[in-house]
Amino acid sequence: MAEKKRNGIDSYSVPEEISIYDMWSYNTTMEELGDKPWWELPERFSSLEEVWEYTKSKEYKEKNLSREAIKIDPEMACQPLGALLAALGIEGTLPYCHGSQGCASYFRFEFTRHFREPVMEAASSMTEDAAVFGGLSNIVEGLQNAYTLYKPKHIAVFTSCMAEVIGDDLKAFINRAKQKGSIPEDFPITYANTPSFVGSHVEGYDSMVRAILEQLAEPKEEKTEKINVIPGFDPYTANIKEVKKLLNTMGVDYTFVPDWSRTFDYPLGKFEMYPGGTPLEEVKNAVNNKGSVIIGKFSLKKTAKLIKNKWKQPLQAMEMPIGVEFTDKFIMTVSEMTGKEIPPEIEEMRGIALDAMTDAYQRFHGVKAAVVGDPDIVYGVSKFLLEMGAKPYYVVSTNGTKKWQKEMQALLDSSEFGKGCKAYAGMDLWQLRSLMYEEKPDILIGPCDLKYYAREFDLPLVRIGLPIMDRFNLHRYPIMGYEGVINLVTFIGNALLDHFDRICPEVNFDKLR
Amino acid sequence: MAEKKRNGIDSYSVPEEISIYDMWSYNTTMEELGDKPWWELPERFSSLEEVWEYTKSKEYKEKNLSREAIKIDPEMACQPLGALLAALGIEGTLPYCHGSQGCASYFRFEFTRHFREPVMEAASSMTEDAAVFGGLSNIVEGLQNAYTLYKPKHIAVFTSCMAEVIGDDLKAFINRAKQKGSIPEDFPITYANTPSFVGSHVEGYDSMVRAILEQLAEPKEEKTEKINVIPGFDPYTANIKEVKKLLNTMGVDYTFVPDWSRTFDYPLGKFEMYPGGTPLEEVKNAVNNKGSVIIGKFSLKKTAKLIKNKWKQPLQAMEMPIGVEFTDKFIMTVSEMTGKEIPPEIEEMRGIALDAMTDAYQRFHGVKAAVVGDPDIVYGVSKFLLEMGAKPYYVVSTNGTKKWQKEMQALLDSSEFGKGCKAYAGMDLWQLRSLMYEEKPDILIGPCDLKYYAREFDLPLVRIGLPIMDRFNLHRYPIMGYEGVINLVTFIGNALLDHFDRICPEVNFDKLR
Amino acid sequence: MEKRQVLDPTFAAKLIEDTLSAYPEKARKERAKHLAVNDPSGKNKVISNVKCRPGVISSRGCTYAGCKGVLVGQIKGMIPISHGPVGCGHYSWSTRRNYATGKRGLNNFVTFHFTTFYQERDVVYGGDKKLDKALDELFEMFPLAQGASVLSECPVGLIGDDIGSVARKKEKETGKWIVPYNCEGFRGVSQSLGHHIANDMWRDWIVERYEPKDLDPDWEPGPYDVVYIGDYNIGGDGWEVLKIFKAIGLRVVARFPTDPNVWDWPKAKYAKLTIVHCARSTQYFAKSMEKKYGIPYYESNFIGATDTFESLRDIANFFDDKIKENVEKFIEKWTPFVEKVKAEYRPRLEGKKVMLYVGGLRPRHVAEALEKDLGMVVIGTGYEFAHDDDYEKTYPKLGEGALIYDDVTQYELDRFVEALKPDLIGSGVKEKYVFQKMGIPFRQMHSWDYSGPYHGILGFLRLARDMDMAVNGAPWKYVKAPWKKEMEV
Amino acid sequence: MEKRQVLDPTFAAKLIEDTLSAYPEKARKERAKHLAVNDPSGKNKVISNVKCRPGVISSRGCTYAGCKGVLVGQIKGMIPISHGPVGCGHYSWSTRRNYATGKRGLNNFVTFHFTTFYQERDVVYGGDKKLDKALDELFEMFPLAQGASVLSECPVGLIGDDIGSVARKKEKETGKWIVPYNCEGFRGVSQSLGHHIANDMWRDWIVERYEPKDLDPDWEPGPYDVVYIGDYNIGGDGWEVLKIFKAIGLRVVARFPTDPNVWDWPKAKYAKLTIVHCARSTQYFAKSMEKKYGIPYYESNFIGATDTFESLRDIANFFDDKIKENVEKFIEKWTPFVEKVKAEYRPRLEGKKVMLYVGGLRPRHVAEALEKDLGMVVIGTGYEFAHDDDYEKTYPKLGEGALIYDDVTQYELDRFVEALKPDLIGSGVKEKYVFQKMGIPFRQMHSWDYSGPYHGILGFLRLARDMDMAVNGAPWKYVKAPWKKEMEV
Repeated sequence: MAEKKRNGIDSYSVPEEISIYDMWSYNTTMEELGDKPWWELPERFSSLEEVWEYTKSKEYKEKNLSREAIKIDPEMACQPLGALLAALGIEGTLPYCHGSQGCASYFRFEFTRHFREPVMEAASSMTEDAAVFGGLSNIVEGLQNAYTLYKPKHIAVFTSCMAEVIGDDLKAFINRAKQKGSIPEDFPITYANTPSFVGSHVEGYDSMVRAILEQLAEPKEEKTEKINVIPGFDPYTANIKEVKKLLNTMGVDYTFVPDWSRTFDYPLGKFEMYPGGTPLEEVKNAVNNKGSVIIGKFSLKKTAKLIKNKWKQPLQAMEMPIGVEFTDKFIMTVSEMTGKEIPPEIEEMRGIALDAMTDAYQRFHGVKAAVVGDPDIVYGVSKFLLEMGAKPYYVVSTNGTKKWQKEMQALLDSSEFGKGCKAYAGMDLWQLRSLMYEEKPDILIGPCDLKYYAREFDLPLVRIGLPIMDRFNLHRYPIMGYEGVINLVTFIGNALLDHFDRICPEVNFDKLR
Repeated sequence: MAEKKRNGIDSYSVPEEISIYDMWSYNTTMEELGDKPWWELPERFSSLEEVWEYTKSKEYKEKNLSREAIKIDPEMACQPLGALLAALGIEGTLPYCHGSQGCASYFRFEFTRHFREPVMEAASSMTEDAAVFGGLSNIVEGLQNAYTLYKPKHIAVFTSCMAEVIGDDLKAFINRAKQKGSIPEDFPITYANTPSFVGSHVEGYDSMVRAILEQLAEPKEEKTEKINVIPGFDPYTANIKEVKKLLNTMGVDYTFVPDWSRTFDYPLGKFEMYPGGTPLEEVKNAVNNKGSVIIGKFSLKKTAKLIKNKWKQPLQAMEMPIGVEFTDKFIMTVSEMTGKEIPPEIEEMRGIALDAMTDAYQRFHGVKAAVVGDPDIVYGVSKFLLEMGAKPYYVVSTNGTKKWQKEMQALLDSSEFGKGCKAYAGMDLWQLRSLMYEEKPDILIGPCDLKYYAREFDLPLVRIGLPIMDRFNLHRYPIMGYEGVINLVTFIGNALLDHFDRICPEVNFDKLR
Repeated sequence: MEKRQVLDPTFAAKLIEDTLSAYPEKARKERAKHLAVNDPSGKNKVISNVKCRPGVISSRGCTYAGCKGVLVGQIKGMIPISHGPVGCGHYSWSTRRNYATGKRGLNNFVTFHFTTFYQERDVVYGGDKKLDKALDELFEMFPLAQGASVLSECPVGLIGDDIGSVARKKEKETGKWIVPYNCEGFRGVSQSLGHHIANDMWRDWIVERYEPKDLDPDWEPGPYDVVYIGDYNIGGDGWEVLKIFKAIGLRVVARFPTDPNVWDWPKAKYAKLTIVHCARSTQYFAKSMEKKYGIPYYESNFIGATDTFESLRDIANFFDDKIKENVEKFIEKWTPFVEKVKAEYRPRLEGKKVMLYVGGLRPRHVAEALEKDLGMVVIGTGYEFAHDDDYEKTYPKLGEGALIYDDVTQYELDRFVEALKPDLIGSGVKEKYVFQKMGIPFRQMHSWDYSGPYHGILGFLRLARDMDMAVNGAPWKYVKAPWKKEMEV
Repeated sequence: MEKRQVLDPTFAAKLIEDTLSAYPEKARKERAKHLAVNDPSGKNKVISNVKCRPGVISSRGCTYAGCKGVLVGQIKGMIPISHGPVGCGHYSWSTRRNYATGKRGLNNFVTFHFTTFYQERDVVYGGDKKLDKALDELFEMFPLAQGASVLSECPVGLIGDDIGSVARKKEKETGKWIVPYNCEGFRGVSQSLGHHIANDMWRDWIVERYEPKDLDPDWEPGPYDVVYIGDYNIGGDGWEVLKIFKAIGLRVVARFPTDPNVWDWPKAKYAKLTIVHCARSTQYFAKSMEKKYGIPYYESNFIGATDTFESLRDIANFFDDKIKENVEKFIEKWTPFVEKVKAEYRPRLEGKKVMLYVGGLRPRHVAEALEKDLGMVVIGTGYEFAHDDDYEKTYPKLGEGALIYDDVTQYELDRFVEALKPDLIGSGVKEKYVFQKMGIPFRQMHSWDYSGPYHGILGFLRLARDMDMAVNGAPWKYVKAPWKKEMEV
């Protein structure tokens, strides 16, 4: 009674006499084409199956977990990518990567695939001569070309490996470019050092945010009544919109910086070179605001230091407002810092989120999840799971630090539902695979790279984080705030149901769930 | 290399020594329990396979499509259900079903399962004595009890079969109840006849909307500057919020009636007997507004007549604003009727929707869909599909009329992508099954009842319409307006990708889609 | 059970009185008879199985719902036709999680919606001819069907159609089994009459008319043959019980509505014992068998470990030592498992207050499981459609002072819950979101809230887990906004 | 091809001039050399394969990208190690849809991301030891691997690590093949050098060092042996071509990077013909084979039906009559299909203006298919990383007046598109959303926009369908709000 498989998505609107040809006919086996795979040659392994089983073994797992020199499917990118995101969150800003030929293209790829939006970034395009003579001439001409052609209001410069290895002095080089008349003396250029062999995109983001805030700051005597809200590295546009909605509902006066909510989500019809970002005037004035809230405490350590130690501003560096409790905390923090009361509209939103949670929690209860991604995001998503009675069984952050691992583990241990759950800093996905063969989770949550493992283990995958290159629009749905709670309930809850409907026996294929 | 199947969703947070028991162990075959299925008895069919194949044949299809006396899996409910929805969209209103014992429970079931929210409805609970003596005494006591206990501001009475068959006179009965002092003379009670053996929930909705508007109307000499916006039968709360968002963005003064957006979506924390609805004062005044827009032209024929012929109001009865063109039409209609200009914010929303459409349309192009549901909803969803280059190949509305079929077919024929697509009024799902065995679609779109067919054909199902009893929160995501366009792109596009990722060979399991 | 007070009777009586005060005079008097403060000796009785007061918001369904939705719609191999307008069949389409094996559309019709789709002309001119034709069309579509069940909706009875004679005519023409049920919703006062009608029709139209050998020439009765009825197989409940019967050496020769193999039912009259789970819906049949064939029946309870073991011992007493030994062995084998489950969950549930309001057996069956096995305290219970005998069985099982409410109205239940603030409510889906809105954990106890099986020993683990999940569910502690806490305590 | 004008050359020249006027002096002079108005006789040449101007926003990638991303990362059975910091391997992780059979993690490592994960200490103290250890760990994890490819990122070369000697040492220790590629991103001016490095290393470290009999004792050369290179198997392109070769009687004894079976490569030196698809990335290898072993090579084009047929006839000319006959039979068999595809799509695409900007062969290969088979008009084309020879091959294939742009900057391409308003742009994903924002249909022509195969005869249908889908795609007509239409025309 089985149906012949069809590649549904690829059905054609072509005349029938054409469409009868099987367009996926390359499924022809290589053997039919006369290939003989080498592993079938006599002196090689006789059985693929045997090796495959070995890779699932405990012995293999131990070797896998003790690897030191190679990472296999680590889930993290490098510093300049984060710097690029920060730069794209500022009005009229042209990001500028000072480093080798090619790096900039990689960063543009990543975001353009994730957001399906244009990503603009200039580069020094250094080649072998720069390795010998340094990148000064590249930056001098590069800034002039970029400034002249693309008419930015601000250029944010960051580095990739080469500039760091050869020791280019950014500050001096930029001054030199100004002296040489490449760009006007008073044109704002900010810069940050973001070598790829230190930290990850999260640290690069932090460095660039700090650089922008610090280098553009125009301190005045008087403080404003505004607060700064500074997000951690966050590959969503809707999260920013959601947090701003909460702030607006509270009637708070704020500077949200950086803000890429329109950069990666603006209307079709006209290409805009600089579609979004926090107004430069606000950025310059951030130093004069009466306090700052950082949402993403693992992402913004250097920025926090600037605000606290140098600006001496009251600062709350908190978790990303993912899940109900961290959102509550955000609301109360803002309320306390601004003196604004929490209005009934906020309670209404919160109550609806709770309604969605209680409607669905029985499907989450006891479900074991593997959660993978950036330290702040997995921290928030795991908190949400605990609030639903699910178990963030493997919390994996390749770019998580030891400190993160400790705090993450403490969060897991603080809930009865966290029993048996563990945080893994620095782990890669191939190591997670070994853990999963020991104890299989029920669902995977994280970037699209996990799809290979979802397929291998026949598990549902809920895509959260960066990158998501194989699904549409997900950055347009917030995972933060009360709206984010509803979305997480929907996406994770319905993924569990989809999966269960698929694997359950026919007798259990219920119309009610 | 296959993995043992697990029922993931049902993993337990129980100690290991307990959890090792297989909780789905009833999968024990009946044969193990000593059963012998009758169809294996010697004198019966020897082969199930043979009969199953027969049900897929052309011969079977012809018999199936010519059925006259029985419907098999029709996708529609009955009139009073629609009346209940209308009533629940009015402030302080207690819906009251005059009919047999039990009907009211069924209607409450339907909505409470679909929305996962409380549904309040009183009933006459007529039994055999009423069959003999009529339902007068039931309604006299019923209205008194309901009024006294539940303190409504308005009661909306509608009928189910029994009252209609025995010929109860609603108007006279209600007057009688008032005369007897069951309820105050000036207490507003509206009523509509909604027999289940005529039309469907859509017609019942229309009748009750008309009754409420007509019977509560307090006409004045002067017209206001407001317009009425009247939705068709629509099992979403978010659609109303989205349409209101558009109206608010345009700065339009309007009465949205009926409005169940809060009825089925209010905060946890306190049970509210009357959580939502259009304010009664506004309902009474609807007659005095300067015009009306009906969004759901197949749902509101009687209401349209009231407004046009009796109220003599300017009326635009249009399609539900699903997809970009019908949303544009709604915006322009409202703009024209109110004289309000279309602000740039609307264009921004529209442009973002277009952006989402163009990002994803190549996955929709040529995809054949079976679309099932209420006439207005499938009309709008099919339009959206055409706008994406997909083919609404089977558009099935069991409760569609011949007129609907004609208009639906005309819509399909108006697009080059509609080639080969067909509208089917009155068709049931078992008939659709025969069509699908002749030409298999790529995706199913409609209520959760379709899941049986999605499983049989191994097709993705995107749940749209009523009922959806097996997934969370879907009524909280609009399918109307520009936001609705984005959601439809997300839900349908990602369902296609999920399915393709599942059925594609490993070589084609791409990280980029 | 020892005497124990779960609520102060004076307080409880006052609560009932206060609640009733909101009613108009007539309804107050009537409703007062349905509410009582429990005295385990059964001194305070409620009346039951009478008409709802109109206008009060009752949870009850109708005779059609009891007949089609609960019993007849589940028969495997018989096509259940909702005869009348489209609505009733729509609302009862696959909304009960009564599991059955077989292939949908081939030999299993349980998850379908078949309707003769009455239109105005059918109401005016009668629908018998349409039914006649519908049966032809159905058997053409589903040649493997054993037959069809015709379930009348309101108009059919009101206009005087005669489905019985259509059934007889078509049986002759087609050779199929066709059973007519005059279960119109306006008959009776609740689902209950629907059960009775189904029981009677099964006896008269199936069990009495056919012999086992007609269908299964090799079949012979045996010494350990039992019939198992009144288990709806929600989430697979009945299969759990069938496995246990097999383990203790009994042969189940017929059963309903657990995955009900209609072709086996004629064997029922040769069984040694009828085991009834839900007496309310199926004891009519059991009593018929007793009366006519002298087959004793036993009312079991497989919800909860204690009652499961007790039921098994009771059943064994109808048989010889072999079965008794098997039962003891079974209990010995599973006792450690039960103790483990209790050790895990009882501490998390001990003393938690529960209110129940369900159908025809669970208000007492579940109550016992929760109290005996899990240490919870049932402070209120009531039935949608019980009769006096159900309440008589209930009083002694509950603690003193517990509220008893028959056919409770939405208004009453709200007031009781507000006053008593239970830790858990077990009722139906129509109640679920009302009480969840109040922030009170809830389980649907008709449908096991999309979970189950709860029956038997493995089901007990699931039951315990689910009660814990409800009462100690993660999101409940967030119901109140933290900034509101001080203000509203 | 006959002479035809696709743009007015004076207009085109003016457009280039206007565009250049926005640049500072130095950049203007340099960029002017990269832009030309096509004269099919090749009179107006552009320069190419030189450094990007800094600051201009180029689409180019780097040597590592060309070496690892385009060629080496695709080798089946060889573990591709991104040697250096984590980023480069991350960005090039499975982002090319180069298909290969086999099982992920067992004998296929194409969809992995392997990195030696340089940290600051590695930059300071050198990373050779880490690489040594990484190889041990990898072969422990993946015992079936044939070997590993070591792909250097910038810091490796800058700090003077010697991956060649590590490779040699580990080959001896492990018996695996280990090929070191010094493909640091700062070397060269684009992806192009990466291709060259890969070609040379494959020749020197694999083809020259091993004999076919080492791996396949039974293997013997044959009269119809060919090597097929430079087909990236995007969406399965290469498999389409392999099927055609099989159909016409050729035996493909080695291939890359179509599902590249590295263990077959040593056979390349015994082949009768090297068939090159992308000459830009793999002609180095073909030329080596010609020079050292006298094996001729042929530059084919399997994009579009006309060129596919032409390529097959050309290839047949290297062989005997048997192959020639086979080719004619093949063409005869498939011509009706091709005509059907053209009949369906050509009328929908005829005369539509196209601008291309892709990598190293498609700006001309695709242009031909679109023009010859589908009647479209290419009004501009350019390469990211071509050399002079590529442009020489391009000029005669394009119409007069078409814009030629080498390493075009984002600024230039925007201006050209704004001025020319093409019906379709074919370029990369970084360009896609820029032009879609403008409301212009777009196809990614590196990756076939998640579609493919486009090669060969069946691929031609897909190509035609996709171009139609793009140009005549449903949503494009809604780009402008209807209430804006009158105002902005």
